[in-house]
Amino acid sequence: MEQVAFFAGAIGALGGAVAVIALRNPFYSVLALVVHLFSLAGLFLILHAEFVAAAQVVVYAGGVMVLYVFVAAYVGGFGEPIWDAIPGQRLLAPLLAGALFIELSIAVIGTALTSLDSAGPTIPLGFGSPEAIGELMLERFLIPFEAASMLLLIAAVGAVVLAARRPPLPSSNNGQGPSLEDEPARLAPATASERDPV
Amino acid sequence: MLSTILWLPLAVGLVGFMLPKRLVGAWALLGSVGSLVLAIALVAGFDGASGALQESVSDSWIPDLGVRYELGVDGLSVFMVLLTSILWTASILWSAFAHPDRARNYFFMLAVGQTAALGAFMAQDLLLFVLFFDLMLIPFYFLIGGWGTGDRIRATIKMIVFTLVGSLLMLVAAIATAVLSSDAAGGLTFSLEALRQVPLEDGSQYWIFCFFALAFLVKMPAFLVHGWMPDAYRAAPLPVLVLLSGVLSKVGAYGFLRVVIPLFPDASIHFQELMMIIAVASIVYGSIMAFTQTNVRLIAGYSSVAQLGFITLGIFSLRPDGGDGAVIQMFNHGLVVAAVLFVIAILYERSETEDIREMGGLAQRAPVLAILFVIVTMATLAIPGSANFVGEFFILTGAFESKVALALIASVGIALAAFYALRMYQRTMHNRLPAGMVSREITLREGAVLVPLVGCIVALAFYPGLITTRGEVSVERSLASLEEPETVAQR
Amino acid sequence: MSATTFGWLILAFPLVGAIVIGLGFRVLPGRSAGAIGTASIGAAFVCSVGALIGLLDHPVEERQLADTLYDYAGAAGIPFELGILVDPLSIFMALVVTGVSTMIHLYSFAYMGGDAGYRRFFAYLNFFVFSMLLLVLAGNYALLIVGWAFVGYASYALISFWYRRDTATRAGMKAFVINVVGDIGLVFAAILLIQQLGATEYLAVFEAAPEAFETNEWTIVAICLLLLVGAFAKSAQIPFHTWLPDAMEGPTPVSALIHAATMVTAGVYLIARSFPLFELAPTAADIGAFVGLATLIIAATIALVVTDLKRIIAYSTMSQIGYMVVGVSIGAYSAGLFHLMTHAFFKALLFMAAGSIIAAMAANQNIDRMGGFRKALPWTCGLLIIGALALSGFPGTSGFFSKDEILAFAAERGGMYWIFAIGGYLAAILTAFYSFRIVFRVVYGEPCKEAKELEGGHLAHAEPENPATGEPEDTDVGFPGPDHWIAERAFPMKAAMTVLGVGALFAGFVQVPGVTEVITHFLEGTFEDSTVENSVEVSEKVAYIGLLVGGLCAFLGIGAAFYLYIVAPGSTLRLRDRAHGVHDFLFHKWYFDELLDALVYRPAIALGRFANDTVERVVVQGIVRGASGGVGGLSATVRTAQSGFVRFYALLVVAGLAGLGAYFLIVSG
Amino acid sequence: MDLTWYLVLSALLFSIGAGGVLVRRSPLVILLCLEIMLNSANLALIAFSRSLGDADGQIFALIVMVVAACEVVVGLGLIVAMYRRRLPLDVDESRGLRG
Repeated sequence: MEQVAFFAGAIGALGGAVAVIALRNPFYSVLALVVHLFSLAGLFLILHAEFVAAAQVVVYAGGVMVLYVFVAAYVGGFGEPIWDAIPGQRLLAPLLAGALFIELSIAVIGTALTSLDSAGPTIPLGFGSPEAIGELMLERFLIPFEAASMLLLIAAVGAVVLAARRPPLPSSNNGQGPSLEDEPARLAPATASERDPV
Repeated sequence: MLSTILWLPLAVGLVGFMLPKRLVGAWALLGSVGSLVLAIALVAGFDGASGALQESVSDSWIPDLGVRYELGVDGLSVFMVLLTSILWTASILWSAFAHPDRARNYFFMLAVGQTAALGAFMAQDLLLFVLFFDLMLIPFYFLIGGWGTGDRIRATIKMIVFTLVGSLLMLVAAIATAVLSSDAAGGLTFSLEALRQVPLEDGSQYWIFCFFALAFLVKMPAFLVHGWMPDAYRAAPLPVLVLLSGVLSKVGAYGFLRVVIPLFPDASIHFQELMMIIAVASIVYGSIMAFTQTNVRLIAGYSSVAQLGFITLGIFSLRPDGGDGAVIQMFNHGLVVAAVLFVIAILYERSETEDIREMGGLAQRAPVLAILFVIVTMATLAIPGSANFVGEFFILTGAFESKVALALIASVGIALAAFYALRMYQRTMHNRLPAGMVSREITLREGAVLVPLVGCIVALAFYPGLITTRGEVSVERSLASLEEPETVAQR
Repeated sequence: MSATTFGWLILAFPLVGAIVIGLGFRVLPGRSAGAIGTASIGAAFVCSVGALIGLLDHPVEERQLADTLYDYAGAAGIPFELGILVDPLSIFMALVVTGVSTMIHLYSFAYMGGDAGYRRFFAYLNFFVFSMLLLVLAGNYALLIVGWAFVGYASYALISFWYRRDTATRAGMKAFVINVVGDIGLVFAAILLIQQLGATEYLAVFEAAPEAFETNEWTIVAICLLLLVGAFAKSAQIPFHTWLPDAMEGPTPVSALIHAATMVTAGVYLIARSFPLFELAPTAADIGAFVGLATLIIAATIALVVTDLKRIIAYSTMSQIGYMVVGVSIGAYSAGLFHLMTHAFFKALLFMAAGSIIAAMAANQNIDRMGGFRKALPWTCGLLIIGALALSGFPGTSGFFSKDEILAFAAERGGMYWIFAIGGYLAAILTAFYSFRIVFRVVYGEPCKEAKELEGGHLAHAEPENPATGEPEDTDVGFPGPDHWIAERAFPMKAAMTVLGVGALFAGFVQVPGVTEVITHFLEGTFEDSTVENSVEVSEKVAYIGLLVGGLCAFLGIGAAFYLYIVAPGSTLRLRDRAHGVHDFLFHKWYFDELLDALVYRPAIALGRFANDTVERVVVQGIVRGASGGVGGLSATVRTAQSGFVRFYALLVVAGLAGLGAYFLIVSG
Repeated sequence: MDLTWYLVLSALLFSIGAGGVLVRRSPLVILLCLEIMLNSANLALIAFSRSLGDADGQIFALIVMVVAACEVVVGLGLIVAMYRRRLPLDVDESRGLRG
């Protein structure tokens, strides 16, 4: 039973992931990612991580993905040209990704992990339940928890600042080293000699 | 105590970011006066009879690499700390009156520079020294590039390229020193005291010496690697130039005494003649150049090359008298060149030019300025009776005893110094007032900077023994490792 | 109070005077600066007398009292103390310096009255006296150098006193730089002493020297030659003499004080002070004596043709110092110092008289334009003649006794030293001639325009201009003031000149051969250990023959001048035309200026130009270009990796990760 | 189920995500690929948490999710800003870092 569930989840996650990078329309990619996330949530459930699975569904598939969908719809599709601007990228990218996978697999299969109990220990009742997680978060990991919430807040403000409608800035401040304070008046266009002194 | 002096400027600089622009200057001044007071207290509490490190601080910093946060002062560095504090106070005072734009950044950069310079003088760990030595570069890059005049970008690039090449070589050399001696020292350590107990093989000493020497000679700057100096001197804002010339150049000379001679005694002996020849070449060349320049900044710049040549000469006489002379001369030259540069700033405000051919006659309505300037001039040319003379006398004695001919050639520098220093004074203050120039008496704010500096020069002239007696023991300690190589060879 | 306390007080008064005037230059009213200056030097003179009395209390062999205020900078085996030595020699010098200085201050009190820089003048002048006293009272060579350099600075400041005159500032600079060369000589002498003996203190050095050095060993000769370099630079001996005539750009009291009576005799003092060293190095002493002889003859010949009143006296000063240098170099220490004293009196007097005459000429200094002042300036002319008589060595005057004592000593020492006696007497004829050239040209003859005006009661007034170049000037600070003062109308000047006139006439009688020996006797406290001076006993016979010859020389010179300028006026012009080669040679001062210019200044400038144009531009900037080119090339290589494609960067990251993973797998596997 | 399975799956997902980042040019899809990589890490974390019987790993995963959310928010904000300024939505076109 558990194995069936695992393979179903694994196939879903893998299929979703492959679809994300294979589909040409970003909108479909987003939808594929949703599939991927749901499958992962299933895997989490198998691993007795109920709360994380729920958060995965609610936060990711429910919240974040909606954002993605909106943005994808807002900016629209983008015809990616088939040819690649960077020579060798098309060839090297899968190669390197494959190499990474093989290395990680060798590491996982071939080495120290064999010493671990492969099925895992018996776990207490309520492992991974919201209660257990909440207790951990509010006691042992209080500071990381608060830090994470702070980070979220900052990110939210940052996103608002980034995406807010503003008159366009002067197009370039290309690296006049010593001007540190944001005083646009002083940022005269860099001359050739300043940019390329040596 | 040392940690407070070291980090106070940086803390003040950081707090300065939160203050309104109007107040930043006053705040920075307050901070620098604070560190000056601490530095004076440090000197007052200094035990002159002991050559050992005092006020030592030693904490673990990066234990895996054997890097420790080790600070300490001895007779070599305590007056350098004082000099740094004095000149930074003067420079900040001058700047505070001038209200630079982007004031918060400006004073922050000055503060970083002060911490870095103090750190370089206090560090007793090789890597810490290298770190502070390189950190000094950063604020000055921004200060010259951001607040300089004329072709400042070119000047900063030149300076950075030169000093960075030197610094990187020094970093390599420092790491090599620690790694090569880790076996003998029983583990990786950068502590200067530990490293000097285990001298390296001759071969390694030689190339490491060359790397360090190059870094220090560039910083000073010495003849043949002074190419960055003219541009930087022309471009730097004067309060910054005061620090560049008054303090930063000394770090190079100080490095020889603190790092090179104790750690690489065999190489120091091996390259002694070469270094002394470079020093004498700097003296003669700097003097001759100063004597032909017409830009006052360059006269000051080349005279610094010559003066630093004297200091190098004293150090590489590898004798206590020469080394002691170098110690006092470092302090003297810092004070004097700062005063000269402030005078140049004052002259510029009156004549709008830096060319001595276009100046003249300023003494007519400015007798007080003339008096101050003449004192500074006499100190520059090391008139007997000034502390500078004591320094040169000690240096020449040391040089004379180790290499007579070089000492005699070096004396040409003294005669030329009399000529170029006096020429600068005379061409600016004496003769007729050219049309369009105003002879105006020194103002209160100019006086507030210049008078204390001149006061220091005069006070020191009355009792140079203050420095010579305290420097003596530490110099001897620094030179002590020169006698050890034989025992090592036997081992 | 002990003699050393007085010694410190001698130093303190002028220093305090200089500081008070210097700091109070804005608030001191009227001529109070002059009064303070004069009073402080007067007080120093009183202290000198006090020290003298204190010293005379001690027995002769205990008259060398050293005292240290504090350790100035001694460290690392180099002794450097703030110590004085009070002994007969230093007190003798202090008496001469303070005595003459007091008179000159008094003179300046009136003479400089019209100058806008009055207070500055007295501050400098007091500082000079302080420095000079430091020089003579210093107890070791290190402090001697300090005093030595301070007088050099004071001399510079006073030569350039009218600092808006470029001729004056240039002359000041020349004087200073040449004196720095002398300082360097002294510095190396001190360094050698430290190296050889580990001491700079006079008494210690003199005690250790005879044991440390063989006679004429190269080190002691080198030390003495280096000392001589310092002495020659300060005392304007060949070849370091060219600054002295130019130094006449300074105000006349400065010429009187520094460039006649005190500072330029410092070299003589130095040789006398270092006599134990010179006696160990007879070669160096002989070199000194020959240079002195050369200077005394060459300067006297130049003085024959120069037309600037002050420069004639300046060359005469060089010449007279030549006598002193000869004296102290051949061992006639007390004779040399005796001449130093009498010379201080009559030369200061001559300068003061010249100053008065120049004032009457409305700042013109050319003797070709002067003449017939005897009615207009009776007092000045009388004193000028007294000074000239003393300078000529006219029998009975002070110069007569002092100069002949040196030459008699040379004759008595015999052998090679005869040359000095013969040369000295020959130069004495020239001296008498040029002294009376001044007298006959200025005092007698047809009264010039200014003299006539003055006889009518009106002091000449001219538009202010630079006497050397004729450039127009104003009378503000930095140029001479509008008013001029002559001795006849200013009591302080008259008083000062009279006192010195009395000295010039009668000071010789303190030391008359066979009658009195005041100076020699007093200086015995210093020179008792001298092997040379004590070995030569000038017999009365030689002394009197010497006096006779000296008197004859004076008459001869004065007679020649009388004939050429009074009996047959105009004959000098014919003489000049007939021997114009000689005249040109002398008029160009033996081309010493040109020689120094070609040997030192031009090569230095050429070297500077070479350094600036070639070394700096090619070599140094080449290194700059090389370094920046190297860094630039390196960065260009690295830069190609910076394509700007973010995905490429990501590729590199992944590649790095894969590589790192592979490495760890290989290492662990 | 053996822990190894989960880890291999995680590795595979990570590689797919990394390959996507390298290949795709739309910033939006690149962000999606980053999500895949982060989630693969989460999977590994939770698998370890299960196998060790320690819930700390789950907390890690939660924090990772928070960070991922932040990253998404900022990343999307950037995309919107780029779109507003009519900049091409193609990472290859933004080459300001070129040396």
